[in-house]
Parts: sequence; C-alpha cells; structure tokens
Amino acid sequence: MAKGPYSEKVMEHFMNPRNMGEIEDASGVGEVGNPACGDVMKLYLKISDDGIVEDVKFKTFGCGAAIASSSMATELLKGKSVEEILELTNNAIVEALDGLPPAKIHCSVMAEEAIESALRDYYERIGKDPKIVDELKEKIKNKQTN
Amino acid sequence: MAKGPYSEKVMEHFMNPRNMGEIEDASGVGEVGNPACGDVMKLYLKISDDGIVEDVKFKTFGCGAAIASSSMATELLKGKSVEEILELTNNAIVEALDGLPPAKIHCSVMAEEAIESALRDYYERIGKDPKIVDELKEKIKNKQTN
Amino acid sequence: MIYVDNVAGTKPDKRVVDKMIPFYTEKYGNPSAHFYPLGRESFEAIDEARGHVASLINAEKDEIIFTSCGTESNNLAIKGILETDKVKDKKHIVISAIEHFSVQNVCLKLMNEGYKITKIRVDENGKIDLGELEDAITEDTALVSVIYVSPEIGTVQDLQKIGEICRNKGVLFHTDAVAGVGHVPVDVKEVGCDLMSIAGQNFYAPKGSAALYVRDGVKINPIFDGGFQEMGIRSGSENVPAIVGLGEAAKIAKNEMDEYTSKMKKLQKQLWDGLDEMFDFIHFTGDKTDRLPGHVSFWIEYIEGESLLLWYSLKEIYGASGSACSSNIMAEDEDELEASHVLTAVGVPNDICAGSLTFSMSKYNTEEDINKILEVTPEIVNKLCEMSPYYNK
Amino acid sequence: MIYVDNVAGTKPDKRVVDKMIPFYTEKYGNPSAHFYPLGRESFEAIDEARGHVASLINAEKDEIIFTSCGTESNNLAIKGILETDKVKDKKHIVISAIEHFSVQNVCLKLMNEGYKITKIRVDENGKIDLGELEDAITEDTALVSVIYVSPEIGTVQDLQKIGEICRNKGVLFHTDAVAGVGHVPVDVKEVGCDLMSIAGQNFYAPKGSAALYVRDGVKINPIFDGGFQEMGIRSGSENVPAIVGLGEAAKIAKNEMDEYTSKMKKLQKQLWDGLDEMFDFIHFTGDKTDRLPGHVSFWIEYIEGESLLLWYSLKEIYGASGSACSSNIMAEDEDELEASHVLTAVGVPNDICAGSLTFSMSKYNTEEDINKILEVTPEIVNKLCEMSPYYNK
Ligand SMILES: Cc1ncc(COP(=O)(O)O)c(C=O)c1O
Ligand SMILES: Cc1ncc(COP(=O)(O)O)c(C=O)c1O
Repeated sequence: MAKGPYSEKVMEHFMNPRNMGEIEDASGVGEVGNPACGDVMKLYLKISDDGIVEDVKFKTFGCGAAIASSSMATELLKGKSVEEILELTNNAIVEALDGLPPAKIHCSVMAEEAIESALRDYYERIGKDPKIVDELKEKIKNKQTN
Repeated sequence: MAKGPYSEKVMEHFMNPRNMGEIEDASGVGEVGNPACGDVMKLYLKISDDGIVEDVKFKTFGCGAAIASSSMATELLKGKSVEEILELTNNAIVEALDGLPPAKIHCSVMAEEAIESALRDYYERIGKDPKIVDELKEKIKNKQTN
Repeated sequence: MIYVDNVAGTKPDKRVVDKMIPFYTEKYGNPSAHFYPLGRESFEAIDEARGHVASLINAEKDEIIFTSCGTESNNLAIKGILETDKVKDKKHIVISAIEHFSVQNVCLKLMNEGYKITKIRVDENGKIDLGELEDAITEDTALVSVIYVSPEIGTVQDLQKIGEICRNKGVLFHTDAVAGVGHVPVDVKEVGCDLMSIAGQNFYAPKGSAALYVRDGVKINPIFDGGFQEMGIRSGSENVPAIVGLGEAAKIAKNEMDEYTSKMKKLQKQLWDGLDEMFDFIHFTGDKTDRLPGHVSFWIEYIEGESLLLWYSLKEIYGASGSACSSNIMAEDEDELEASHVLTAVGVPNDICAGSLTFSMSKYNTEEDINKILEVTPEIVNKLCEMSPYYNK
Repeated sequence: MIYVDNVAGTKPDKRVVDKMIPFYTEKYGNPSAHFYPLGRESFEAIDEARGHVASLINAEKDEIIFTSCGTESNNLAIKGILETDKVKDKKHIVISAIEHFSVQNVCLKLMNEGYKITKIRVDENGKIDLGELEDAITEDTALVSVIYVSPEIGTVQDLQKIGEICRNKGVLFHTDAVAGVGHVPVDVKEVGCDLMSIAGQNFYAPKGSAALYVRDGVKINPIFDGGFQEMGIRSGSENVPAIVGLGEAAKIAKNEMDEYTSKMKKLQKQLWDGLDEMFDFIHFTGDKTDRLPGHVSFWIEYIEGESLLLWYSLKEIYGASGSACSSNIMAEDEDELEASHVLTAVGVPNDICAGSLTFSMSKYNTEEDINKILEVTPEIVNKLCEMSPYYNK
C-alpha cells in the first residue's frame, strides 16, 4: 500500500468504495456540494416503514477523502434508525477512517451534510416538515455538549 | 607546487628569495611601508663609484607577493646603472613575476618605492640633492608616455 | 514505477552524481581558501561549472550567479533590481497571469510596499497576450517578468518577442526559465533578457542547485548580506557539490538535449494521441505545439483530479495534479487549498481546477512507460466515471 | 595533508555522505508530492532529519527551518523579525564587535534604513562585555545578536548569561552558532535564545546544509516569497539530500560529540603548549578556557600571517589566516583587503591583523598531525624572522 497523506483505511475505502451507485426507488436523496473545491456528493437512502435504513448508495465527484468519507458514511448508515442517523457526525466518519488530513476534514463534513439533506428529502416525501431534521440535530447537539 | 592565487614564479621567489639580508656598508638604504596592510620593505644598495649596482639585499615583512616582489626587484637591480634603476617600474616587477593578483599589485609598488627611497638615501650620502630622484623619475615617465 | 512528475524534479543523471560525490568525500575544501590546493580545487571546480552553465544558455561566465533553488533565483532577480539606480523610482511590475508562486507571491508582497502589479492575460493555450504586454509597460515600469515554460500546462512562451518589446520600451526583462532550461533551447543573447532563473532539478542535476543569469551591465543587489562570494551578489559558503552538479548537467544538456528531447516529443505525441482517442470528454491544457517536450496535461470531465492521481499512483504511475508545488494537502486548513491560478487563467472551469492532471516525462521515460499509462487509463477513468454524479452514459 | 581549517568547512562524515547518496540516485522525489511513495519518502526523510537537528540543540521539531547556508540563516533571523508585530516599531539592534560578516553586514545595511546599531566591545580574550550589553538594550531594541563561537579566535560566549539579560529586558535574542554547534554543547531551552543559526559544514555535514532555530511562538517573515515549504518561512524545493545529511550529522554529533571533543581538546593543548614553548614572541588570541575544541589561533611578532600560511601550505598543513571567509585575495582591488575586525576588536595591533593564524581541527585530526605541525614550525618561523626587518636577534 502506498504511503501517503491518507490512512490505510481511507485508501482501502477509496479503492473499494462500499455502496457505490444509485437507488431507483429511494426514500430520500440528498445532494450537496463544496464550492471551495468543487466536490459533489449524492446520497440515496432506502428507509423501511419502521424508519430503518435498509439500503444506501452514493455517487461522489471528489478527492480521495471525499470518496472514502462517502463510502464510510454509507457503511455507518446501514441498519440505523432515522433518529440514530442524525447522531452520525463528521467526527464519527473521520474516526472510522482513522483520521483525515486537516485540510480534508471538510470532506467528512460534506458527507454529514449529504445525510441531512437526504433525510430532509425523506421527511418531505412522507409529508412531514423537513425542519424536523434541524430540530433533531439541535437536540442531539445539546445532548452531546451536556 | 601548490596551485594558488600566485604564479609559479611568485611562489618560486617566495620559497627561495634572492638577495635576502642586509649590507653593512650599503651606499643607500630605503625603507618603505604600506600602512594599509602593514607590509614593510627595507632595501640595501651597494653602488660602485661609477654608479653601478654591485650588490643589493632586502628585508621584508609582508605577504607572499611582497616577499616575491622584493626578491625579484633585487634581481632586476643587480648590475644596473643608477639611471637604469629608476626605469624599473612596478609593472616590470609584476611582469617578471608572471603577474600578481589585482589586490596585490600594491606590493610591487612598494618595491618600486623602496628603490626610490634607497636611491634618495644614496644621493644624500654622496652629497647630492635627493630630489634628483624625483626629477629623473619625472623625465622617465614623460619619455614613457610619449 | 513510471515517474512522470519531472517538473517536480528529475532523477539526477548518473554522470552528474558521479561528478559530485568526490566533492562530498575528498574535495571538501572551501573555495575561498585560496592558499591551499584543497580550497583552490573547489574554486576551480566552481569556475568550470560556471562555464558550462553559461555555455548552455549562451551567456558569459561572469553573468552566472549560483543560488540554492529556483525560488531564490526568482526572488533575487525581482527584489535585487528594485533598489538599483536604473529603476529605483519606478513602482510598476508586469507579470503574466501564470507565474510560479515564487514570482507571483513576491509581487503580491510588493503591493504592500506601493508597487502596482499588472498581470497579463494568457489565451486558452496559455500564451501571453503580447499586445496587452506592450500596452501595459509604462514609464513607471521597473520590470517585466514572464515565465518561460509553465510546469503545469507545458506552454512555452515566445521569449524573443517578449524580449523585443521590453528592449524597445527600455525596460528590464526577467524570465523564470526553471521549467524550460535543459529541455527547450535558450539563448540569452538572442532572447535579449536581462535576468533568467535556472534550476538544476529540472534537468538532471539535484535539488539545491540553481542559478540566476544577470546580463553584463545589469546591476543587482544581494538578498543576503555577508561575505563576498558570487561577486558579492550571493554571500554564503558556496555549495560546491551542487554547483559542480549543475555544471555537469548543463554540459550534458548542451551536448545531448536535441537527442533526448526529440525522443521525448515522440512519447508526448504517443500519450497525447492515445488519450485523445480514448475519450471524447478529455480536455488537454496548454499549447499543443509550443510545448515542453514530454509534457501532457489535461482534465477529464466528470472526474476529479486527485482521485485520478491517486489511482494512477496505485498503479505506480506518478504524475501531478496541477502544479507540482501548488497542491498543499499538508496544509493545516482547507482555506489553503486553492484552485490553480494557472488553470483558471487558461479558462478551465473552477471546480475542475484542482483536478487537472500533468504527466511530465524525462529523458529516461520509454515507450513501454507510455503504453502502460495508456493501458491502465480506461479502467481508472471508467471506475471514476461510474462513481460520478455528473456522468450519465 | 594535514587539514586544520575546519572552521572553513569540515570533511563530511562518511556515514553522512552514505546516507545522502540514495537521495541523489534513487530517492529523488519532491517532498511536496504526497501522492506517491517517491515523494512521501523524501517528506519523511526531511521529517526525520528535522527531529535529529532539533534533538541536538534540545529544540522541538517544528522549531527547525532548513536553509541553504549559515549566511542565509543569519539573514533570515535578523531580517525576518524586523517587520513582525512585536518589534516592527523598534529601530535598534545590538550586536557584538566580533560578528561574522553575515550578521555585521546585514546590520550595516540596516543603518541605511534608519536602524541604530550598537556594537558591544569584547575584552582581550574576545568575551563580550555583559555590563555594556545590559546597558545597551533600550525600549527601542528589536534584537540582540551575538556570535556563539568565533571561528577566528575560538572564543565561546556565555550564551546563558546573555540569554538571561535578554529575557529580563524582554528583547529577542539571536545567536550565530554556526562555528559552535556540533563541537560545543547547545541547549536552546537552557540558553533561552529565540533564534539560532546552524550550518552543517561545520560539523561533518556538507556545504549547502544549514538551519535556523526559531523558538515556538516567535514570529518570523520569510526572505523568499513563494510556495509553502518549511511552513512558508523558507520557500523553494527542499534540498533533500543536504537536509538528510544535516540530520545524520546532528544524530552523530549528539551521540559522539563528548568523545571526539575530548580528544580534540587534548590535541589543542598539545599544539598550544608546543607553540608556546617554542617562541617567546608568539601571542595566542581568544579565550584559553572558553574555547572551541581543537582551535588554536595566534600571531607571531615580526612575521606576517599570509607568508606563514603559505609556508605551512607548502608543508601540506592547511590552516587559515584570519577568518576563513574574510581573506579576499581574489578581490579586484587592494581596498577590499581589510584588517580583520575581530582581531582589531581583541586588540591585536593593526598591522598584524592580516597576519594572525588559525588552526582549527576536526575529529579526524591526530596526534601525529600536531607533531608534524610542531616539527615544521621552527624552520618556517626562523626563515621568516630572518627575512623580517623587525627581527633583531
Ligand atoms: C560564525 C559564522 N557564521 C556564519 C558563517 C556563514 O556561513 P556560510 O558560509 O555557510 O554562509 C560562517 C562561515 O564560516 C561562520 O563561521
Ligand atoms: C517554473 C518554476 N519556477 C520556479 C520554481 C521554484 O523552484 P524551486 O522549487 O527550486 O525553488 C519552480 C518549481 O518547480 C517552477 O516550476
């Protein structure tokens, strides 16, 4: 394995990204971009009636860190409930990847934002106010900082 | 022979200076110093009644160029008449030494000045006005520039 | 391993290294020590090297000042002339839009000291707009500085025309020829430039070996004050082995450049044409004909350059994304990751800029190397296209 | 050949050269190229070297900035702090009377920019007058810069006391430790200096390898603008082999300095005592106890130093007359031949100044070397005395 700025975990996910692709009948789709570096991530969630992530896929235009963050995010999402999903912060992704270079942390942030965006889409589709996502997020943040 | 800033001729004279020493019953003694670098040269002339340099010796406190210029000057002086002596410019000494580094040209000038100084002393000792030296020098210079 | 990142530094020629090594082991004398052979030997070695470097660019020996890197040469050239009599009241500098950081950032800083900087645009091939250059030069212009060869997009400028304009206007002309010397012919007399930066690592000498050409009669102030080395323009104990290496590399380049660059041009064509045939969504950057031999740079729609670079690297093909010196992944902060100003200047879409790829060959690359690159490319590109939200085929 | 001009540069340690060579031949990657192993390997080699250099002087890794020579380090230290927030309104610099040109001439130039320079006197042993130093520092003082070890007279300053004074006065303290590091213990934390210049050629690394210690928290501006190398303080492609060499030399010095310097001190005593017994008209310069190991400097009444140096050189004993870097026989003009300001400062008569001699040993010198020097000396001195108009015995 090539030594480089990325951890072995990052490189492993970069080379073998998990859950790459699209979901035709997704329950929610999120798309976010980072204007600074042009990265774009598209996240597809398939959520069961009882609110569990049954399937997840991504497409990403971006650097090694962006691709690995996307791949890792999908891994972490699978099987989680809607409430649990939002607890998935970028830090968790970075940790699961054994770290990212400081200049690349924003890639994990992009993944977190893609999750939120997909979830908002999900709520909208099931007829709920997508603001729920922000409220839940707020609650989780308060819990974490207490 | 060590390669260096000096020509082989300079080094040869530095290692084996000709006519080093003093003349007890000198006809004229010149001593000049270069305040810039502290060099001092003392030149002893033994001049015969018909005005020929019979013997010449030097003592020098100075660098390689100063010692070699002194040594070369004594060689060039031997057998010369008083008039010829003054035609011996520093350039002639430099040439005879196969050159000197630009920063060391003043050493050959010192030798020329020592010759003049010794000659002035000689004229004084034989009861003539030492200014003759300057007049002769002037004449030679004019001759050379014409 | 296929090394095609030669604008970031070439593998030193074995003959260069062999010539240098004795100056590390046995010939360690200080060239200022004139009174013993060990020192004198170093002095003479420098003198010989100076001759070789001068000869490569058709300069005179005492027009060559040895420095420690291309950045130093560029800094010395620009900062060195500003306070000299000829230009000290002039507060305007003209550069191109595609200068290396070591020219661009010097000028940026000078703006704080009241200098006005004009950046001349380049066309989509990276060629400087000569009319704009001519118009930009005023009575107040101290210096024109134009990069000879862009390491990022490979474009070679027409120095002769630029030199002519500068001479007609009576303004000093510096060129950063770091990425050119050794692979593109340079004749300072023909070009008529006043200052030229050269770095050995770009033509088979090691890092740490560089020089600045200063035309006879052009006054320049030192950046380092100190002793009297390099005619007082560059104080500091001379890096004798590096200087010897630069000299040897210059000698070799002078003798062999025609031969190896004609080979490199063939390989360049092979790679360019091969890639071009492969995808209809590949975009080459830089000028196709006025080009650094062996240099192929491009961006591919739908996919991002770092990913491409990483994949090539995993296949043991080592290129660069953007300028060798402009990718700063070790930065503390994402703010330091910036789109390449060179690519922006030639009109590459902003979000692609981080993503352009550069393969720069050396005289050591072979046809097999290029075959290998071409062989692995479809798989890599397909993989990344498949992953791309932009790709719809 | 007996090489005793080590303040002008040491013979690189074989282990240092061996460690460097692969970085010329096979490990030629640019350390900024993080995406392939060849570049990463260079990056890691620099990182390791930085650790060794830091460790030698008890600094932290990120306090070490690699440069190209001692002159650059000195220039960077002084020029680099002047415009920083802490000192930018202060226009006074304090140096000693025996600084190297690369400190002294920087300060001289700064006088043109409105700086006031105070030179602190040294006593006849070359030790700086601490009381005068303390008195010289004012509210307006930006920097104190004192040379640690004089290459010319070997005197070692008490950095700790100087550091204390500077800390008490809250003023930045730089020391030019080029002639000391590797032969005299240095602990930047103990000394409490803010900036320290280091050059590899003085302790068995090659020319072209040098560094500046910048204490954590001390802000410094670059001299070269450009890329982002060396934390932006020293742009330019890193000279990897030289840096690796400096690191290896630092590692060796850390492990072996005690051993080789104790040997060198013995040889120093042997040479000093031997010469002292030989003539009653020899005068040693510098401090006898606070002294660079292996350093013996002196002048001999009646005889001039260059002649002495030439004669030793003819006997294959290679020393220096005055500072290694201060004799300028290649000058275009005699005006450039100046009495050494260091010798003048310690009270050596002016006309003798050009004439002091320095023998500076390395770890490679042996007892036989010293015996040989002592053996040939009487003949040389007698010959020159005999020729001297001053000598009357
Ligand atoms: C004390 C001291 N400082 C600075 C320097 C300058 O170092 P360099 O010649 O590497 O630029 C020297 C040179 O020998 C030196 O002895
Ligand atoms: C065109 C150009 N100029 C200047 C430089 C700076 O040279 P160095 O890294 O040797 O300081 C580079 C570096 O690759 C370059 O490509």
